[in-house]
Amino acid sequence: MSTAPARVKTLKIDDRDVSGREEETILDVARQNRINIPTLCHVPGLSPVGSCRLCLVEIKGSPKLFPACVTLVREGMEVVTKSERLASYRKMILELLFSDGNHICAVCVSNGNCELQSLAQNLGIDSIRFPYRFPKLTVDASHQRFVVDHNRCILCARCVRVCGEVEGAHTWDLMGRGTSMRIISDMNEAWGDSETCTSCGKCVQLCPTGALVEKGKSVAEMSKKKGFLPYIVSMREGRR
Amino acid sequence: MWTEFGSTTPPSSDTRWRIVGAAMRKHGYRPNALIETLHTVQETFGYLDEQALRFVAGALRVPLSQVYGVATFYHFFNLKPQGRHTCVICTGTACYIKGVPAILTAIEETYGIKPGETTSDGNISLVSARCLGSCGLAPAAVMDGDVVGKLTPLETVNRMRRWTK
Amino acid sequence: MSKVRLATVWLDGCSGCHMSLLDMDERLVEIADKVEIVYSPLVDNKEFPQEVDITLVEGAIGNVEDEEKIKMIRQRTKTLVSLGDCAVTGNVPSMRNTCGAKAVLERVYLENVTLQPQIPSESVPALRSRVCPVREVVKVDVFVPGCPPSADTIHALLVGLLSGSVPDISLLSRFGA
Amino acid sequence: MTPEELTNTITTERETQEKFKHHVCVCVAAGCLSSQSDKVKAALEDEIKRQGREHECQIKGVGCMGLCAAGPLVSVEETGTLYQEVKPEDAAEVVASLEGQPVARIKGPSEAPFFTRQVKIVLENCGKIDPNRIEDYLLSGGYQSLTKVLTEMTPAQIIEEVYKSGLRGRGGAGYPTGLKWSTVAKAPGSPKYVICNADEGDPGAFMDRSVLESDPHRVLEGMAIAAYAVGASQGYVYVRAEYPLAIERLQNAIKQARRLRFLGIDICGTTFNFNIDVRLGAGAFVCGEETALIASVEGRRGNPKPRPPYPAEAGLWGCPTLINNVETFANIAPIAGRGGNWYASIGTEKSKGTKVFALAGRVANTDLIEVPMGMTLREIVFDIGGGIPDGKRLKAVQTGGPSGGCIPEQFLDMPVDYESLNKLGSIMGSGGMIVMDETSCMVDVAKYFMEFCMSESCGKCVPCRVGTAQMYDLLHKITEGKAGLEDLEMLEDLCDLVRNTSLCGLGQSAPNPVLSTLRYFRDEYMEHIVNKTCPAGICKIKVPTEVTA
Repeated sequence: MSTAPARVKTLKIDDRDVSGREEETILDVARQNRINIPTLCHVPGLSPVGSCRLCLVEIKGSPKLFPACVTLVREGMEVVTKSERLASYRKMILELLFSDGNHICAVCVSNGNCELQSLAQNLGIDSIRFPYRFPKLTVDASHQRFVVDHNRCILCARCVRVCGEVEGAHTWDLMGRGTSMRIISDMNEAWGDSETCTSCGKCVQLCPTGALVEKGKSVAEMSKKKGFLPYIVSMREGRR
Repeated sequence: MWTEFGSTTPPSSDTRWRIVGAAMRKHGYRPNALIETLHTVQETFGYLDEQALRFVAGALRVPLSQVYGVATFYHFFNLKPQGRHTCVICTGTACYIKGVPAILTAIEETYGIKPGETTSDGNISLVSARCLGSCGLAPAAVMDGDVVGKLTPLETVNRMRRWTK
Repeated sequence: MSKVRLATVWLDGCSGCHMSLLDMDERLVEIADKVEIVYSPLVDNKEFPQEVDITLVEGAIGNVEDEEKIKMIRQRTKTLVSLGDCAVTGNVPSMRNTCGAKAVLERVYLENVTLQPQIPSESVPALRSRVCPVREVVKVDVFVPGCPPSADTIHALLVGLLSGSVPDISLLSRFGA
Repeated sequence: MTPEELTNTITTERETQEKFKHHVCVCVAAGCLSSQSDKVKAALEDEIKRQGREHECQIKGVGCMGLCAAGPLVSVEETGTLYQEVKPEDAAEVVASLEGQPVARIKGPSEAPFFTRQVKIVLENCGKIDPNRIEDYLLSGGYQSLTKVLTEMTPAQIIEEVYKSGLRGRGGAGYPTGLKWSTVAKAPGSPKYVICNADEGDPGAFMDRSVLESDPHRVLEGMAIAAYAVGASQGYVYVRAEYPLAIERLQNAIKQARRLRFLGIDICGTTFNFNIDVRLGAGAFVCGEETALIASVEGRRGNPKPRPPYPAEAGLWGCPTLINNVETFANIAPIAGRGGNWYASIGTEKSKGTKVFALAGRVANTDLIEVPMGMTLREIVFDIGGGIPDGKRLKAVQTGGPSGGCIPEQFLDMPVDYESLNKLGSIMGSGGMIVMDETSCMVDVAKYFMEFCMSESCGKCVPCRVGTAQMYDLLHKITEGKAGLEDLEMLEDLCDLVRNTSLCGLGQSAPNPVLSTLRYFRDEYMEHIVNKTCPAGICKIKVPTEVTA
């Protein structure tokens, strides 16, 4: 535990008076107060990347938007997490994600247990406005226990982070850039041939969609167990 | 293939590995020398093959997926061997509005290759560059290392014909 | 009060949405009192009529016939509903878009056929190069995702539409459900 | 090198050079080299040897003279005569004419507005000194500012001068340089780093390349002064691998500067230590963004990170880091030498000093120029640039590259400074200035830039990765004549989304070329969408053979 006393800031989120320690983010404090801000790339316990842009919030006095997952609380800050503008941006961002992959929910093992799918429902998305891009992507079932289906990958890099930061294997990373970016294991080889993968399955359990799944599941049978991460993180902190 | 992490022993007896080794040593085999090392490999061998990437990963102790991720992020790196001759066409703004699309069409019609491709006989690679910084000479290209400017589609193809004799 | 003129069409889809519609069971009777079904695969009309109040569209736009049909339907319909994932997103039929129509035709009619393999050209409408959701071709007024949307969802939708408003069915429907 | 040693070296060099009666300068920057200026230089040297005049004629390879399109360029220092499109065969005539009348056949326009309207600070040595010889730089006053700063000024004083100069970052955004320096100087933590951003990525911009090829020591001197000011002892120049000549000259310059102790330990006889290493970029436009550049210097994928924390507090390896671009650093030595007030006397109220532009496209003189801030676009394009060739009419001037916009003819009399360009929906950017005439289709231009942003997007954040791809598809659809008005609406909504929600500057500014062309050339979009025609005749719109109603 750190010895220096943490300074506490008071601020407003959606007109509610709340307080947070200076090293906490807007998202941390909002969640402590049961104020829901949608996220996709963020997972407590992994380094924040601020890449999905769903958690953008308004701060009064600034025309800019701020990602709640990486913006630290400040004294007197007035945060707005719900507005027409934010709702419209969040919807469009999700619609872009849907348009950029081949997310055929009806034939997905994660149907009903998918963060992308349920976010779409929660944000009131009933159709995708942008033309689907139908990228040609592959499915790799070479691993003994798991499958990676690139059609359903949203490139949130949770797998990359949990593998590198928690498991320590760094089997996953991202290759290429822009719309040709993909997750890869080792040297972009079949997952089953990976020499670094420990088959721990952390990536599978943290994957928000049906991109990383267990073998042998049929449609809607795959549900993920994410509880291991807070457990590992708190155990490690306790040991320190 | 198995990668030995922490090993600085070259993957083959090819003496060119010494140049790569020296580059890594200069940086104290620090992982952050990855991009510098990949530059050296490409300069020495012409492209980055899997063997080289694994060797660099092992010697610098950088995860394999990270090495591959870096090598494919930067478009300057080639993961495939290039043709005997290389034609780099500038697609910068000045060259674009002065007629580069027509030059690319002419090359495609003559050799059947688009930027990023190599003729099937491995003779010519066509590469597009974001901007050569030779805007005064637009449209410009680099043909086997020489900058040539004020090109027309016909002249470009004629220059490339000299390579196919 | 005159009855609401309702039509349903079946484009590139599996008919599951129509099955789900029938799954409303006894509630169908209650709906039937208020509507006149003027066109549907479930009834015997051959021509899509003029001045339809509500058309429920099942299926994606997969061939040139679908495309012409939906354009005509749009002109003759007040409220056009994309019913189910195929109409809303392209869904399973659109999975061929990543490999192209030609590859699919060859696989189905040539590679897997032993007796006189040939790609049909007559009396079968030509496939579009790309399967797309209805909204890419015409304007859609209401979207009901689901594969298929449940009978409850369709019931809630129809009850709402028949009372003259577009109901909020977001809690009852989602992609793939 | 101590101040005394510096004076001695300069005196010796001056005496050596004064022995020559004639100094003939041949441009050996990349532009002229590509038209074989090296052969011209060799021919001149042979000719002088043949005539036995080696002791009185010096042939000097120099950096960029600006008129790149007319290369190879040769100038005679004594008479100011400029020769253009010189061929090796012209060598004998040029040498013979040194005493008499210039060779009229190849004489260039040395009195033209092209030269007289420019004010050269950054480019003052370009085309005059030999970029491969530190002595030549010293003779033109080089490293005297560094010596003065290290021996007579405190870090706070030099930062104060930079503040006073009003210099703003020349890389694009125009952040006040003095403020940036003082932030890094005050940031707790050590070591600190100084990085020179030479990853000149805007297509149509080659200012940094020219400076590095023509006058590399000027950049090193600026970096060393910055390092002293902020308290750094290590610096990096992050330069594009696509600029091999610039890299070679830069590395050579670093070696020379180390040898004479303008870099390394005990610089200028003081206790100040500072080293510079070169790091090569590898073809990723996004690495011009500060946090992505840092990731790249650290050997990783060039993905930007959310800011704050800013590099000034937590940059390279988490340490306070100052990042300026080549042109910014090239302004430092003159500011340190002549004072911030002198620099601030040039330019406009809010945009001080000069700006280097790479003028290209449909303009008579496609060149590198340096003008005071506040000069109008009309003066730049018509007086300096010589106007539009072939009797065509100017349509727009594009500034700021893929992050900038197209400025239409009616604003040609606006002064070029940060604020005015922003008001017009463009940006100053790094200095690319592309002139377009009626043969350019503005929708096609917007599509060109969107293709650029799409393929240069790092892919990390969703709006930029997918949004640019969707915008590109829509623009493509418009240029094919297949789009409807609802597509235009979608395009505008995407512009708004991508601009406001992207993680870094690349995405935030990617819609600018679309927004500015929509603002000034909306009619051209409508022609494509409603009438299915391309007024400029660039887009190949296929008229459907049978019209189905």
